[in-house]
Amino acid sequence: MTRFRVAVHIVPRKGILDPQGKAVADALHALGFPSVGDVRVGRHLVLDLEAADAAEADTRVRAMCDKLLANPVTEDYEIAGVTPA
Amino acid sequence: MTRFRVAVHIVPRKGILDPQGKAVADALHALGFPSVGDVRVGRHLVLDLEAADAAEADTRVRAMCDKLLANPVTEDYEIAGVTPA
Amino acid sequence: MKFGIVTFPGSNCDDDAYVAVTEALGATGIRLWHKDHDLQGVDVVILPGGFSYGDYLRAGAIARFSPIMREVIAHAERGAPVLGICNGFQIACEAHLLPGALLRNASLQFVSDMVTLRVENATTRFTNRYDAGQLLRIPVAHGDGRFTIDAEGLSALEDRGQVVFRYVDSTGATTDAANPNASLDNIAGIVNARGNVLGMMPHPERAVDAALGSTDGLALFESMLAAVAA
Amino acid sequence: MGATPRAGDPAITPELVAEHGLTPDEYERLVRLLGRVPTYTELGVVSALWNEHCSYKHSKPVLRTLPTTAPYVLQGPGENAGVIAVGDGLAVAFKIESHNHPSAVEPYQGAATGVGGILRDVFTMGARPIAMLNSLRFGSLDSARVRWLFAGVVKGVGDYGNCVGVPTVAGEVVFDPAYEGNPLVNAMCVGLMREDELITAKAEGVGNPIIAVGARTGRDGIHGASFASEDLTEASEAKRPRVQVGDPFTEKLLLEASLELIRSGHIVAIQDMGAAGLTSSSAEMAARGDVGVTIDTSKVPVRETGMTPYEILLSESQERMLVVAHKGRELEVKAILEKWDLTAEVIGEVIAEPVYRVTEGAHVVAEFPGSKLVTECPVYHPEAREGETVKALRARDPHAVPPRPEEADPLWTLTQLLSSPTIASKAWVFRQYDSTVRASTIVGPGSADAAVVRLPGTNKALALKTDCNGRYVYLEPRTGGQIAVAEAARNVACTGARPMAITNCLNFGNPKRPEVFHQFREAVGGMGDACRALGTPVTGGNVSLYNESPVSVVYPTPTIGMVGLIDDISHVTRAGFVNDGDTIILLGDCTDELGASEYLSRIHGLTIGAPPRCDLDGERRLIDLLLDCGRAGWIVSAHDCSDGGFAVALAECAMLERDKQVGVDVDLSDWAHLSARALLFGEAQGRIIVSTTAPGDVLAAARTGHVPARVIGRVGAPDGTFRIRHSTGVVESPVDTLAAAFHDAIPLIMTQIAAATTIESPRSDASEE
Ligand SMILES: Nc1ncnc2c1ncn2[C@@H]1O[C@H](COP(=O)(O)OP(=O)(O)O)[C@@H](O)[C@H]1O
Ligand SMILES: [Mg+2]
Repeated sequence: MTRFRVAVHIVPRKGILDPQGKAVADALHALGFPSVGDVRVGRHLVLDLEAADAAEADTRVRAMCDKLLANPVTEDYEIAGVTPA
Repeated sequence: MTRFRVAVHIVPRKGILDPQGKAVADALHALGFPSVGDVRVGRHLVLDLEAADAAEADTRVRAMCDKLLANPVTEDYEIAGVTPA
Repeated sequence: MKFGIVTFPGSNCDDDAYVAVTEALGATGIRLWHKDHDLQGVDVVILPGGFSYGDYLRAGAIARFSPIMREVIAHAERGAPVLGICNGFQIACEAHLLPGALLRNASLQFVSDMVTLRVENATTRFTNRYDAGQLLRIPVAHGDGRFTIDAEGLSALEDRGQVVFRYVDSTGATTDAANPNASLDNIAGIVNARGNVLGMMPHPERAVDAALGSTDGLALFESMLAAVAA
Repeated sequence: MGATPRAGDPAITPELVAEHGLTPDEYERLVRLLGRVPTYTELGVVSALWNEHCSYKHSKPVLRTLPTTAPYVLQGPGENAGVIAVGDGLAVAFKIESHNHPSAVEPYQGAATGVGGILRDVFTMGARPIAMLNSLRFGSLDSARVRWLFAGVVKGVGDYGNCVGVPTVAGEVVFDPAYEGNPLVNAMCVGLMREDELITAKAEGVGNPIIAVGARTGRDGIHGASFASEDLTEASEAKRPRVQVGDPFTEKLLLEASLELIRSGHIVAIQDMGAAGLTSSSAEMAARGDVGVTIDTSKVPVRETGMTPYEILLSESQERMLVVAHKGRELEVKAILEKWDLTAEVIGEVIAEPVYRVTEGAHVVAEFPGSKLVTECPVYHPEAREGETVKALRARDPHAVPPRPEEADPLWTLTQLLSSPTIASKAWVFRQYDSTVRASTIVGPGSADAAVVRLPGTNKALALKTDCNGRYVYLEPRTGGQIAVAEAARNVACTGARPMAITNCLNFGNPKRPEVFHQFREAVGGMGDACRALGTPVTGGNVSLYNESPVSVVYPTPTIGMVGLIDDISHVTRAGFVNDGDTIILLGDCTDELGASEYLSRIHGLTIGAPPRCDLDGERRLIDLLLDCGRAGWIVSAHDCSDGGFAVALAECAMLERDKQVGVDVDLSDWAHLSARALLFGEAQGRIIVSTTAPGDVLAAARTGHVPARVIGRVGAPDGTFRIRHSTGVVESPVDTLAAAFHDAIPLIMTQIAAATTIESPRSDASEE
């Protein structure tokens, strides 16, 4: 068993209004960054867990996303990285 | 000028209490993932912007983080990726 | 008739619901603890407002896995009534007792206010003491109340009369200004297809006493009594 | 024996001593107390206990002058919160506290943890929190940084209280350049219990275990208390990591667990680990009980590895409690905490030997003789001398200020005042606060002069309000201190409540400056005068000094938190006019006073003149009269005249609640001897605008009660017009227009930058400045 660090991105599903992203974009414009277009704000989770190998760590975290971490009605997730901790 | 997509991770600084991470870790344990250790919950931002090249896009987004996106008292940030949009 | 009120860690409207049921309505209230597995024979389950598990991750996401929720889901599957108020509505959505989801208010601000609701369906077991189209004054207090659902889901809700309450202005019109969280189509409360689970963001338990400014929530509880009696 | 250094402890040098905020004299005192050089751990302990925030070393002698007793005061100053009896076997615990410095560097967490701390102060008395208030001061909203602070503080206050489930029902927000670099964030909590549930934080019983309860200890906020006792400078920005993060969810669990513990009978005492954490909580509990204690830091549940005793003792991690249990009940205590998913670990013991001892395992790292470590602290009597600048400002004659050309139309002036952020509706603020949870809020924010919260199971209610006009205190501290109490009393009386008692938060600058200490001494003296005259003892409070920054020194701001009692909720009165045709009566009199007014500040940018006079006997008679008339059922509405004077107060009566506007028609020509601007915008004290259905009865009662009273007009006017006639003209406007000025002002300012302030955690210099 090895300890892995797995990073997950959970983002609002396309088509779902993202007021936080819009607020950030507006604020950036106001601060003098006019070239910023779309901004999306999601969650970045970093989990520390034990698994036999990276593939198993990935599978485990997918199960956690399906069960708890992401809401399938409004969010998509992706595993952004699996590294030995 | 090219459009770039820049991804940023903003995470609670080490040592700073992350009540959300703790709640998620506890929930995962209760859900049958006992091997999960530490969980940190941060934000994942994806920004769309114009810049001469990838290096400039990176510099710009760092400036945005310093000025607005990350809270230097409680958070660290990293640029997770710069890709042509 | 016995109302069971669940206390999750972080529930903070459980006392209010208990008082509404026992004192204003005069019914029996039973406190249910999230770690228990027994509904103690209650007829109605109330999932109260609050911030279960701090609303961390997503409002209601963690509470949905509390031990008691297995029993609550079974209770709902038997067709017995479940009322989710505010955080309870969020928990009910996360537990798939109701369709859709509740997202952060579009203003990104918590909103505490007295709102006007229009009763869209007065035939449910939660609303039979109201008239269709009746306007109610009931407080809201939430940060994540923006109901959302995909187009298909929305038309299903509409077709089956599952939208029970909408936010309206004092003339009864569904305006943006009257919508405290930018909820889809001003939706404030819905029932499931079978009609035995109601979720609503406003707090009827805070509107059962004239001294506090409104008694418009009382009929919701009375409707449940009437439905059982019928 | 005595303590010995740990491996790795830094050597005790004069620099290290200075870094710990101890003067050479104080260090000498410490060496004498110990009879040797302190260990690093001891230096840390003492620096925490002897700084102003914990020791009150500059303020104590002045505070002793305040009246603190009444037959119904069950607990005066000295405990975590004051407690008064309200009849029916019920008691009310309440306290106000500042979190100014943390909020200046991290407004969201600073304000949130301030709310958390004051909640704990109340529930450690055995009371269930039933209401929160907040008193906030910021610089001008023209500054982006101020808007960022304002938005962050409000969100922090709201998120914490909302999550715990305690309604935030009242407060005040003031904007003035004086608070530019140093905002004030004061939070007040009010709790309810049965008298027999009262518990104090006094360690007792040799052999009783000391238990750490709640969240684990991390390296948060080490030296936060000394931080609160420094001026804000560039250097303090660098110390930012001291700011703690709050977890209201854990607080809610801790609240329930603590109340269950207290009611279980298993514990002797309980105290929150607030400023200076474990150190001050344990030392204070020992001092109150006059017993010795020993604590083993290696037993404290920690969140991080490798924490030293120094760090563990000084950590200000939030949501923690220290409990003294009855010996042999440790398991019962743990079981209650476990039920609420919290930890409890025995970390020490009450001992017979009169020492305060800290060990790390077997190694003694700190040991102080005697049980009164906290009271051994030095006491100072700083010099007090009024500043020349203030004297000169006060001496200036406001009547000599030439009016601006626009003032030819007093409606322009009125509109300016109604849209002044200090006067304008604070709905932008309190809409973010859950004010109705617990289903007991009879009057929430924004519709009366104070909030009214029912006492369940009775026909009674509490009326609650915070008040202070810092500009008055600045220009004349004694009068300003009196007015702060008098206005708070008037405000609760306007809802139908008898003023009972106050808590106070004394926000001042650096006491070592004679002009600041003068303000402090005089303002507290004025507070005391008013409390004696109005029969409202002081049951507790908080002192926050060093509220200065390179940009500004705050106005001296002794915030008053007033608790009033309403015997019968059928007498609750709001501020807004209700029925067309009701008679409007002015209780009290208009004067030509214009000094220190919001008018001078907003219209002319001036802080000059003397504040209005305060006649405390007159205030007492006014309150008595109002309460008598209210009980008789004659009063339909009551609103006191404060910031902005008569015209503003009358406009508020007409449109305080946007959806309940009424016209008014008022005639002030009886006061022809006064200039129009003093009459309309002067802030003479002791005035209440009431509407009534029984004007004859009210006037007769006023005569008997020796209160000036005059019928000035009537509620309702054609087409919802607002009209004030006076001897030289008329102020006339559709009420709607005034309502827009009042209700839209803050939302308009804040939406310009809504985007910049509503994302989760923008940084402090997220501004073009
Ligand atoms: N920070 C705040 N939190 C909650 N309520 C507030 C706050 N600031 C102002 N309010 C409410 O707005 C109303 C007006 O407040 P204020 O202008 O201080 O009244 P007054 O001038 O009568 O003393 C009151 O109901 C008050 O409780
Ligand atoms: Mg005011």
